[in-house]
Amino acid sequence: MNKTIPELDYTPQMVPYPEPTPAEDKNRVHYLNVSDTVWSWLFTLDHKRIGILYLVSVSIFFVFGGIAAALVRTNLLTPTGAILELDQYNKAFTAHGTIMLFLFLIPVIPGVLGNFFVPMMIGAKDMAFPKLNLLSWYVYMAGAMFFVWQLFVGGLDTGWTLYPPYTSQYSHTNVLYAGLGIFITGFSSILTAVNIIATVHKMRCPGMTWSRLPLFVWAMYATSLIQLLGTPVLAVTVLMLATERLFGIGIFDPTLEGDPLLFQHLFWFYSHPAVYIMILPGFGVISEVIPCFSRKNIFGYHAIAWASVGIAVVGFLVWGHHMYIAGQGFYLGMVFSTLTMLVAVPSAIKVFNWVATMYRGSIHFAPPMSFAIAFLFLFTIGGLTGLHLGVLGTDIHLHDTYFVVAHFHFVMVGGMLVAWLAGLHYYWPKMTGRMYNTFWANVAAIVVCVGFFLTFAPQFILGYNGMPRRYPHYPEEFQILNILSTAGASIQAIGFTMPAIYLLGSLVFGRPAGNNPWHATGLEWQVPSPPPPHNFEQIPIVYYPPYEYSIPNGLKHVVIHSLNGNGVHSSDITPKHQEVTSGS
Amino acid sequence: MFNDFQLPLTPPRASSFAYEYDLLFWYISLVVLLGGGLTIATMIYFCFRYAAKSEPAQTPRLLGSTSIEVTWTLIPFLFFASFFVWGVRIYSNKISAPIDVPEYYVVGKQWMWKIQHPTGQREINELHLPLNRTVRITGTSEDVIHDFAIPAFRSKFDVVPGRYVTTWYHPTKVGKYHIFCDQYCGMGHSQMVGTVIVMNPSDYDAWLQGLHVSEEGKNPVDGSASWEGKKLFLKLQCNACHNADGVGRAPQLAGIYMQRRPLQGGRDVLADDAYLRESIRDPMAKIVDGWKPIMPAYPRSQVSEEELLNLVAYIRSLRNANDLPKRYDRYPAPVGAPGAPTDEGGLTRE
Amino acid sequence: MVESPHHDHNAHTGDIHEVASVTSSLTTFAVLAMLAILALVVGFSNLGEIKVIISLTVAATQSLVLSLFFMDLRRADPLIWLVASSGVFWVGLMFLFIITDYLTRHIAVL
Amino acid sequence: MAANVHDAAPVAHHFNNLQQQHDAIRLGIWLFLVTEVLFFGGAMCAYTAYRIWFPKEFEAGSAALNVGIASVNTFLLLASSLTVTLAVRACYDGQQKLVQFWLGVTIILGSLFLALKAREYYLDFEEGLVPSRKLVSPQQSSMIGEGAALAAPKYAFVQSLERALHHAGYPTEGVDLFRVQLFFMFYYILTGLHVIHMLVGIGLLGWQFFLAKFGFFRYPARYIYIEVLSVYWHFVDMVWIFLLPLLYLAGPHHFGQVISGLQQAFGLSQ
Repeated sequence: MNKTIPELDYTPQMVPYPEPTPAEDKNRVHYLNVSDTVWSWLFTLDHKRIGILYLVSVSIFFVFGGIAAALVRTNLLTPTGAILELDQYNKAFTAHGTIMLFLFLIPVIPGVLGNFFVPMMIGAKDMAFPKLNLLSWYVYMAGAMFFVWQLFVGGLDTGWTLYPPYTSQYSHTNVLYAGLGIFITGFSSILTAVNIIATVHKMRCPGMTWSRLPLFVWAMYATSLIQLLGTPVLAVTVLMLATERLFGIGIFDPTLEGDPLLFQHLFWFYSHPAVYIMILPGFGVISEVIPCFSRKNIFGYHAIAWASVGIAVVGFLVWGHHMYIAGQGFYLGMVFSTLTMLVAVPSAIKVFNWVATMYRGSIHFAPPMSFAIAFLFLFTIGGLTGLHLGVLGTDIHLHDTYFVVAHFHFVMVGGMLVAWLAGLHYYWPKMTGRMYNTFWANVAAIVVCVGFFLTFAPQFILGYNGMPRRYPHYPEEFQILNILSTAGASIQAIGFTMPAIYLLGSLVFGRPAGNNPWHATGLEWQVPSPPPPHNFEQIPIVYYPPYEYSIPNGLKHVVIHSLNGNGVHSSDITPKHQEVTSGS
Repeated sequence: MFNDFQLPLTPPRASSFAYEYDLLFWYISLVVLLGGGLTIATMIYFCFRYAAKSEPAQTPRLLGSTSIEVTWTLIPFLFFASFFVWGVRIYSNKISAPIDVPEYYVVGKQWMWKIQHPTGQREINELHLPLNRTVRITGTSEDVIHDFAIPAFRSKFDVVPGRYVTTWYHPTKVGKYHIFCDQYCGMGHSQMVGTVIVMNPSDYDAWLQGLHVSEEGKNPVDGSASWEGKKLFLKLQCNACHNADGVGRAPQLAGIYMQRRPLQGGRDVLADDAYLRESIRDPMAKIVDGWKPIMPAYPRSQVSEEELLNLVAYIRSLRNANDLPKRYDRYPAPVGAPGAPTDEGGLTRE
Repeated sequence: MVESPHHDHNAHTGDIHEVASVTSSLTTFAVLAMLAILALVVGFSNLGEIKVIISLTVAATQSLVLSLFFMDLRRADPLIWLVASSGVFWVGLMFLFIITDYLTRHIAVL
Repeated sequence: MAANVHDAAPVAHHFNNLQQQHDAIRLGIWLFLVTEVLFFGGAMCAYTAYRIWFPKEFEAGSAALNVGIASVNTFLLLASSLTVTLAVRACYDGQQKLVQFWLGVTIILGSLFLALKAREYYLDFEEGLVPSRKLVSPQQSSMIGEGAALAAPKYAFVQSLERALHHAGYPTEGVDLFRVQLFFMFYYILTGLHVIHMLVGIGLLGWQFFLAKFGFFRYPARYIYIEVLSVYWHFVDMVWIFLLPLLYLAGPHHFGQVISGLQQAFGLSQ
């Protein structure tokens, strides 16, 4: 396949920012030490600081969700519930569900890495609407306060899916607080989406064409499309549910011949694309990490880019597979089943392309790469078990059993969370300028992967045996597998606390990481480690596709050249355009 | 061969649908294990084969090739399409319940299953079924959405309040199997469990008569649904208009079940369960041609879901006009009550 | 209406963004008012079943006119066209799937 | 802030030139409008689903609404769209006073719309057309006919709806009056959301009216902010354009009702 891309003459015309000497680095102004008053942090307009604000708040809520998960798992040690009463268990798993989804999985990568790195990757000085970006963090925190508040005033026992008529007439827990929390956090994700789309469209630096965009930016763009088009429908659905609950009479009310299934339709119209909101940023991070540590160009750049957008679009047409046995018509069930089979294909393409990228590469097992390998292993299992639930026939038995729980944890935790850890370990040196202990990071990756597999693999068997979801008491014969799963959960808990220790430790003891510790391409690695307040002194010009790792003497330089010619070197560079036939 | 092959840690296969289901389930699992295993194996092989040597190796600049992309798009999709086709066949087989088989009613109520046999026996959280006889299950719910799930039969259906859902079983193995509620319904969600007891037909018939004591103290109660329905028909004075005398104020309900009823405004409708239920709950919705809309509605506060099932069963059991009670039949007053039933009315004369 | 006086553009680069003239806005308003009257007239007539379809098409044309002329979609760059039409397309998707369920739910079996 | 409003740098530090900044803002508002389209679209999809199932109940519900106020409101909102476009045009022509004038007129028209809407809500509340499960105690309801079996308990809503439909001359047999409350749930949710969006719009108009007093909207530097608000205002008008046929014109109406509706609104009716 002949593609005319500029043949790159790698003779070094331009040395990027000189590696700062330690003395010089000490008093260099960067975004962290430009001012350290609380006011400057809470009212910052710098996209990097907002990313750090998100990182702190998202990690706190991850701990909240983790505690709820620990409660659930320890309660399931014995068939009659080890520590919790029936309703306490319901509140625990609902807290785990809502907090993990709305406060951690949806905002984590768009909020932290998206805010921090999308502008830097496309050579912009900041997001398109900085004030809107700060507002999105405050709106997120306001929504999160409602979630935390309802935890302390009695919790919510409806599950994160809030199905009426139970939520509208029979539940006595604070559905309204949780509904308001969902409404407001949804608004925050809309604001982030508007910001990212406007930035990617309008603020790319010269030369950054769409086919030279890093794949992380493609994934963030696709995620923002889903957030933009899906979240409002959840907002109006939660609003209708709240009116029904407030006035005691309403739209989804069977006594009025209303149809509870209508709520499920409108709810899943957002909530299935929401699971793609959660996983696509993970794909973006993996598409950055694997080429860097296999020292090789990404395989099938356009395939991966268009697969992201494909998932975003087709992701909106498949929500009916949550309702095959809920009373949805058979005809529509068939339509949704076909489209679910279609949407499974782009994810498969991505995984194949990542594995193909590793072919004949030179793979360094740095921590981000070990997390990425754990991601490939776990996400492949998670993605493929989704087929059992997408097919009409097999969903009859498996719906609402632990098979579903195992499937979405394999994809959410094995996929998204492991990809988030990969991203965190990949960009930590750039965000903080400190290098963490790579040995312990690799150990953490192994512990997380093993602990996770031990927790959720037995749940596939439990699910096939028909153990239903959300059961505090279960028949005795399922006890052994549940004990195994709880054991895995405790290993996983250790695995997740390890990064907290050595990453925070690196802030104090870590050695300076320098501009480009992983020798990666991409504009974000061409600036000093804690990046200067305005990212680039001059707006860079991009000449090369994003992942140029396969070049003769190991990549040291991507050309930085200023617009008005007074960059580090003034020579004018025009890459020679030659016909290149890409190897098969 | 496949029928009695039972892997460890897998649920028992106790119905004909379970065998079909397991064929598809293991076909998908096989393809998934092969495909996923292959991908993961190649990845692990690459990790070892291409681990970085000390000096930075020269890696080939492979940007991708559409021919490979097309192949690993089509192959997965073809497999997925085969899953879809087989899945549709099984699903359509599962939801098409045969008509002329004994019908069991299941009513989900917050945190218990109320089950009623065609011959009237009622059970809570237990279902006795005869071996190798196809049965039809119609379910509804009184409050929130529940889900009647029997893993051993690989079957499950959501019972939504305000609507009937029907499916069928064909038990093939004697034994006790779990019933679960698979749709979250509140605090007692995990207490809504029960057992399906599949018995030999002879034991089952004995059990119906109350002779076969499967456990101590378990006897059939009350008469059949239609008998209950007739008592209610009288209590609510339905026979004031629908009666054998044919006084002309309301249609005689005999033999209307599964007939096409002409409605005002030209359309006609099949008088199935849903139509009967709707005409009782909300008679204004569909008015039969030639009759005045004077029938009052009987909302849930007056006629519970269960009583409604009995009324519908009674209407279905009417074959000819004189099955209907007379114009002045009264609900039999309890024994010894003042004004004992007059000689020409009351059930006792039957 | 007198032609607008010379604008005090400062010598900034190319924000040459013309805006609809007063006369064209008045004509757009007149068209919209006529369509509104048409919608009301159709609403008050007793055409029965198709009344819904007609009044919705009138509403659709009104919103088209409003977005093309008042919201200046006419002169907006193709990206804005894409954004606007994708919004409408996605609502169409939602309607298509949800309403199909309400039309085909009773076709029990193949 | 007001003092040096003229010389504040129009181009933010992270944009290269004014064109890029304005294009980004225009793209931002249109992206926000997409979320609003889907927001109202979700509610209207639920409305359509139920209208397909219960067409007669929805027509009965619509027949009980005051169509007079609705038609006047439609023209008020169309006029306010015109005036906000004229405000944009005035800003383009650089006449600051005219900008302020047209913004003022738009605010007045919007407030008139809200006043009429509030009046309509008051009338509905007075007539008891609010969905509720309140039961009317037996003595209040008319004597139950002889011989008819135990009649269903009378709901307050059903009673007031019968009165309203009788007044509107709409035949009520063959319609489950209790289920018409579904229509009224949608009526209150859709128009309520629209009113909230109107309030936000009028608030922003008021803020820009205040800014226009200081000649804030110099063309081309700050022209974009008034154009962005006009686009939002037109969207709110577009939502009403769809609400009119869905809610008010669903049921059979005749022109006389417009007059009687308006008389009732202004308290002239008997």
